[in-house]
Amino acid sequence: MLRYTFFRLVQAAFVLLVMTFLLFMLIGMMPGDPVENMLEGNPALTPELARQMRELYGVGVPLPVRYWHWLTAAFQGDFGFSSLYFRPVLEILGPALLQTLKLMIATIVLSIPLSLLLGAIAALRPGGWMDTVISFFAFASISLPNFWLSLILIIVFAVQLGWLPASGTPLAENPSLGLQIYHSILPVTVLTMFFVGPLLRYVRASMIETMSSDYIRTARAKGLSETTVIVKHALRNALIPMVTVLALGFGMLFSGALVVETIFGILGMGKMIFDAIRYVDFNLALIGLLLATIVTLVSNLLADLAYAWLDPRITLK
Amino acid sequence: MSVATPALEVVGAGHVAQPNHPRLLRVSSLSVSFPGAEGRESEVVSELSYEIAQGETLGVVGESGCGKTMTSLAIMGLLPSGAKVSGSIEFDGKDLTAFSPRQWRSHRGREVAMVFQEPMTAMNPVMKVGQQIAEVLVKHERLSRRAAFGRAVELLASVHIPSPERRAQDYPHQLSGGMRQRAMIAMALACRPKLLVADEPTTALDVTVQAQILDLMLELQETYGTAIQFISHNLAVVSEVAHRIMVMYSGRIVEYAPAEDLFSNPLHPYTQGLIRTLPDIAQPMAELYTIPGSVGGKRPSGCRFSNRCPLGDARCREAEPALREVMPRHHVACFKVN
Amino acid sequence: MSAIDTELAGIPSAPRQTIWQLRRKRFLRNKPAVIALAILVVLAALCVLAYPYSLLMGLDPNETNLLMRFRPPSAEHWLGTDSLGRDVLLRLMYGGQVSIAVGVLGTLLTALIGVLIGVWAGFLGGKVDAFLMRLTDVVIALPMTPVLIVLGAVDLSKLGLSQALASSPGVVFLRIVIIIALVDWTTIARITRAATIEVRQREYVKAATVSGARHLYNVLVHVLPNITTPITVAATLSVGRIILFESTLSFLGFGIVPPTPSWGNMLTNAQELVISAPALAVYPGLLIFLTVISVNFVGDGIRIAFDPRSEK
Amino acid sequence: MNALVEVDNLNLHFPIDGGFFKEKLTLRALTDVSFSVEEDETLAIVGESGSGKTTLGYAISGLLSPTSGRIKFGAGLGGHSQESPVQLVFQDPFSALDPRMMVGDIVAEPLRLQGVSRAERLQQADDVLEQVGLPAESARRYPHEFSGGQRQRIAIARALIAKPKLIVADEPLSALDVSIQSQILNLLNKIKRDRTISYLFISHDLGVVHHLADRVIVLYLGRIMEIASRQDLFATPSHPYTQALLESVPRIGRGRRKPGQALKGEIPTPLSPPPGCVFHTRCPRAQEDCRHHVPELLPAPGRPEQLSACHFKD
Repeated sequence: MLRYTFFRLVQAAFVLLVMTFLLFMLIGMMPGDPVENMLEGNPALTPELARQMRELYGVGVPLPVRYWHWLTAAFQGDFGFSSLYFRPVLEILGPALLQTLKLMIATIVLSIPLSLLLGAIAALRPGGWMDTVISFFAFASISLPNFWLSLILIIVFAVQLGWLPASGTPLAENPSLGLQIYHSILPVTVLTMFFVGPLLRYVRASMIETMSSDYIRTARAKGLSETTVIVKHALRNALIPMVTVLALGFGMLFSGALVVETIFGILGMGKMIFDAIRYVDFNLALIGLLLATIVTLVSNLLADLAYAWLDPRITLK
Repeated sequence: MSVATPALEVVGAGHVAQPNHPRLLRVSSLSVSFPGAEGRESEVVSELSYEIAQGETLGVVGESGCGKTMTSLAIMGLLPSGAKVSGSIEFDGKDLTAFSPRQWRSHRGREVAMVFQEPMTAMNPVMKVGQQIAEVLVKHERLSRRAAFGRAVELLASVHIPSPERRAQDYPHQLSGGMRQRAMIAMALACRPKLLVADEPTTALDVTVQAQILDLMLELQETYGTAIQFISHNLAVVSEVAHRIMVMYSGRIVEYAPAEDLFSNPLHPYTQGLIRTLPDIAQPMAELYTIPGSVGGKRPSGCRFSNRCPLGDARCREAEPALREVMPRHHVACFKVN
Repeated sequence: MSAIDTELAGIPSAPRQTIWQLRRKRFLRNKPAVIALAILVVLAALCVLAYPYSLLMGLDPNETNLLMRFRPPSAEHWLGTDSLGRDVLLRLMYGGQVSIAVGVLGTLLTALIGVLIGVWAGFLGGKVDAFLMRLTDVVIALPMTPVLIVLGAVDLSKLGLSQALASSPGVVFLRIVIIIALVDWTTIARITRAATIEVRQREYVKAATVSGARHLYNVLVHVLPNITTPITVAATLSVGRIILFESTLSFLGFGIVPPTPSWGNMLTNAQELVISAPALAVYPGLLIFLTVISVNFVGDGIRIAFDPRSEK
Repeated sequence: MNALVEVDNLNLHFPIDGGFFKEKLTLRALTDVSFSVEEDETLAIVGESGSGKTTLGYAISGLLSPTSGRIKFGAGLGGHSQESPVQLVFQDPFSALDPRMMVGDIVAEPLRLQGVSRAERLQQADDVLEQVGLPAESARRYPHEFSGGQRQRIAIARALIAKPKLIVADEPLSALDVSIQSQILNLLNKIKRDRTISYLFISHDLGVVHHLADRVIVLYLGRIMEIASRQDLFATPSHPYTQALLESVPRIGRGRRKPGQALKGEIPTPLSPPPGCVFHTRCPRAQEDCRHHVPELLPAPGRPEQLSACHFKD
């Protein structure tokens, strides 16, 4: 298990390294002068120093060389300055990451029980009316453009009814938890609506398959009650593979968070990345994307470990 | 349908294998059908009547689609939803067809238990073997989890699984095929049921292991006095365990007789064919007998075997022969047998 | 051999239904899928009618008229006008053309990449498979929308395209199709790989190999025809996903850029109008939703109709 | 008789890839297997699952390449020439036929791969279909329209069309209904009478083997336990494993079993076969010597044609 974890961490680190290169190249192809963007915003840079740096990194220096410079600096903990915020990028990204994680965790905490409940109900009588309604809901969930759902919820609940705020960030200096939750209702609703559909469809399909398996018949042949059969025998088997689905969903949820944060004005990772790309903040965009990749890589790793822990058939050695 | 209904007196007291043993199960005119495509009903079991005495082994033989599995699911109350059942199933004086779901649950696992063909898929892959056995005892004998687990270890020992304490802590995939089937048998016998339904219990196993499992079943039957409904497509396997044998074809019983009678004097052309098609170590033959045609497909009118029967004539294609007792305890459903 | 002669009696002779007739029958029995298909046909027809409609009404989708801003629905503008005085219905029709075209073309490209990689990995197995699947894992690990935005932000002139060409509508359109395909191929690749591995192990492939068949023969003759079902289903479902990707990108300003209308970019400024003209925020999103959910229902219908478990 | 195929010291081991950091395991599917298939003979291979029967069949048909040792084909027969000297018939008649191809094309596939024109090969397919007892019109139908037994006939037709010298039949009956098995068995015998052909018949059903084999190989855990003619093997089995196997076969008319005669235990995993004689863990005759020394395949006492790998053979 430890050896496996170590191996996977090494693998993830390698993937991350490859990603830094790819993203560096891509971002280097954004409009504007990347060297200019890289140097901008660093208050410690005197015009003289800036000139020297420009000579060092400047026009004519091929992208891979510039990447090498960036990488060596990054290994020393220097990820550069944000040209948008005039601050070191790490300072900006810390709170942003926290903000996004709050949003995502709230969504996951809501989505898992909801999808379990609805998925299991739908699976009990496939083709029944409950299944039809729940399946329609699931289809709606995966088909709704989340930016549009955000707009519609704002129109209905913020503009027309005036019940909820249209902004995801409270204006107060040190908002209370209640106030934070109040402002998060709409964004979390959108994200949950976006996330619950795929999960629910998965739970349903997995439950239907499990319920028709031989060991469920064995459990019934033992005279166990239907609740025991479903909870003890079916659900556990149906849920083990869901760990993987959740991990893959993490990346998807991050994508959803980007849109929602942008619309509701939440200063999270998504909005940071979006702004950074829109205003060509080279350093911020690069680190933002890398952090997002790390988050998904780690979630995948955790999923694999959890899978092995839950399923006795899998041994990680 | 009434033409083909074997009247209840046909299945009388006269042909219990061990006459001193009282009757345990009586199935009368059991039919099972499913709603098929475009509103047509498909009947998988038709007008089945048979009995099992206490401690008796009934062998049920037939090829794919003959309805042998559906019959056993019917007596377990485990037919898939949508199945339509008619007729009666009487178990130890109780009418199972009138059972509520709750009554079924206290019946299954305690009075009657089942062993399936594939021990790998029939066990929950993420639950320890010992727990899966203990579960039955917790449910029916109200034992504590700890006590039940202890009993499970004893049961594993009683089916000759070496180091049962360790095996009880294993998951099914950690056991070999033969050991899994032993564990399934231990699970089925946990509450000493009166009837064990074994659906092709040795088909997935190698011959040497098959022999071990057959031995084990006979040994346990002797110890516990359990009656067994032993279902198999393999006539030879059935011949080694059964007191009486019921041959099914296309949802019906075609012949029903004590094991020795069935093999020494098979009466139905289908039974005769089945026995004669088997290559046997004892008697080499240049050319094997063949039953023409294939199993399944559209049912002919009249006798369901008429399209493959060497004796089939116009009468066979008009009416379905009823199951009659032509010799003491020997029943056959064929017009050509006197 | 009398036994063999009687075997002939068992050969079916009644007129048979082809597999496609069976599938069509099963699909038509699935009401939600049929309704969804009808909706799709209507939507597609509506989009195709954009040009005749503009001729009929004498309208131009991109001509701004600041005197005609935010007009309510009228005989002249059936759904009213937008913030720049353009006819909303006409722009929705043209926008739909873009969305559907991106969805279909993107799916074709996605399927092409996914099938090539999936068959390659699945059939050869071993190291090639391990490498391609790691690659797939990496792409899946990427957060889609941010990556799409970066790709959308790439300055094509830095790749050697002239400025004018880089910003021409055709190139912008193709670029959306390509970048979506670059990140979306993984689903089809995985499904194709799994199906290929299953078919590769079938005994008819072994029989052909023993008779001297090579990889290419087996892939073309045995594998591809037998994996069309899962690929078709996956591809149908990816149409909806790609339409959503495109609309999100366009909404965020990195996809189809105005003045060319798309359902996504028609919502870009809607946030500022939620108070003054909420209807403008409703129509495009509703159409995206309607299209995507219909595509998904049709895809699900195809899946059920093609399911080998219901084939005899 | 001439040897058609000579198998010389064949070893087939599969490395089990346990990931980058796992210990590499080796599945020893076949170890030191030597025998020959004569012209026009039916050689049966029997053994339990995990004994390496199918692997051996695949190795001889060229689907798997040996780790060491040689498979030599008789004069004029290359391993994989245009002639296709070996053809396969499989257990599962459902996955043996491509569901997207018409039966005629399925049967004619070996000719297609030899470059025979379509008209010519479809003509031949019609002929072969008739030989296996199917009407020529079957050629224009799809596999799903046929029953299991009919499909197995189609698979046999496909094997026959290339005029092979050897057909490797891997459990061709075990997926079929009992009443269909004898039809296919008779068909295989009829083919044998009509042409010069050898069968390598892989089976776990000793009744079937007894019915059609000329010689029998008993495999256990990748090693040959015994090779003998059918008469010798069934009348005077030499190896304790063969004896146990014969004893385990259920028989009609033997009556109710007497418990306690069955062989103990189960076949060990080929990932770590026991040292010495691989059968010693289950053998009623096992002595200390059996745990250390692999017995050679040598003639049984007084029967030079019956080879048996046991220190204490009969």
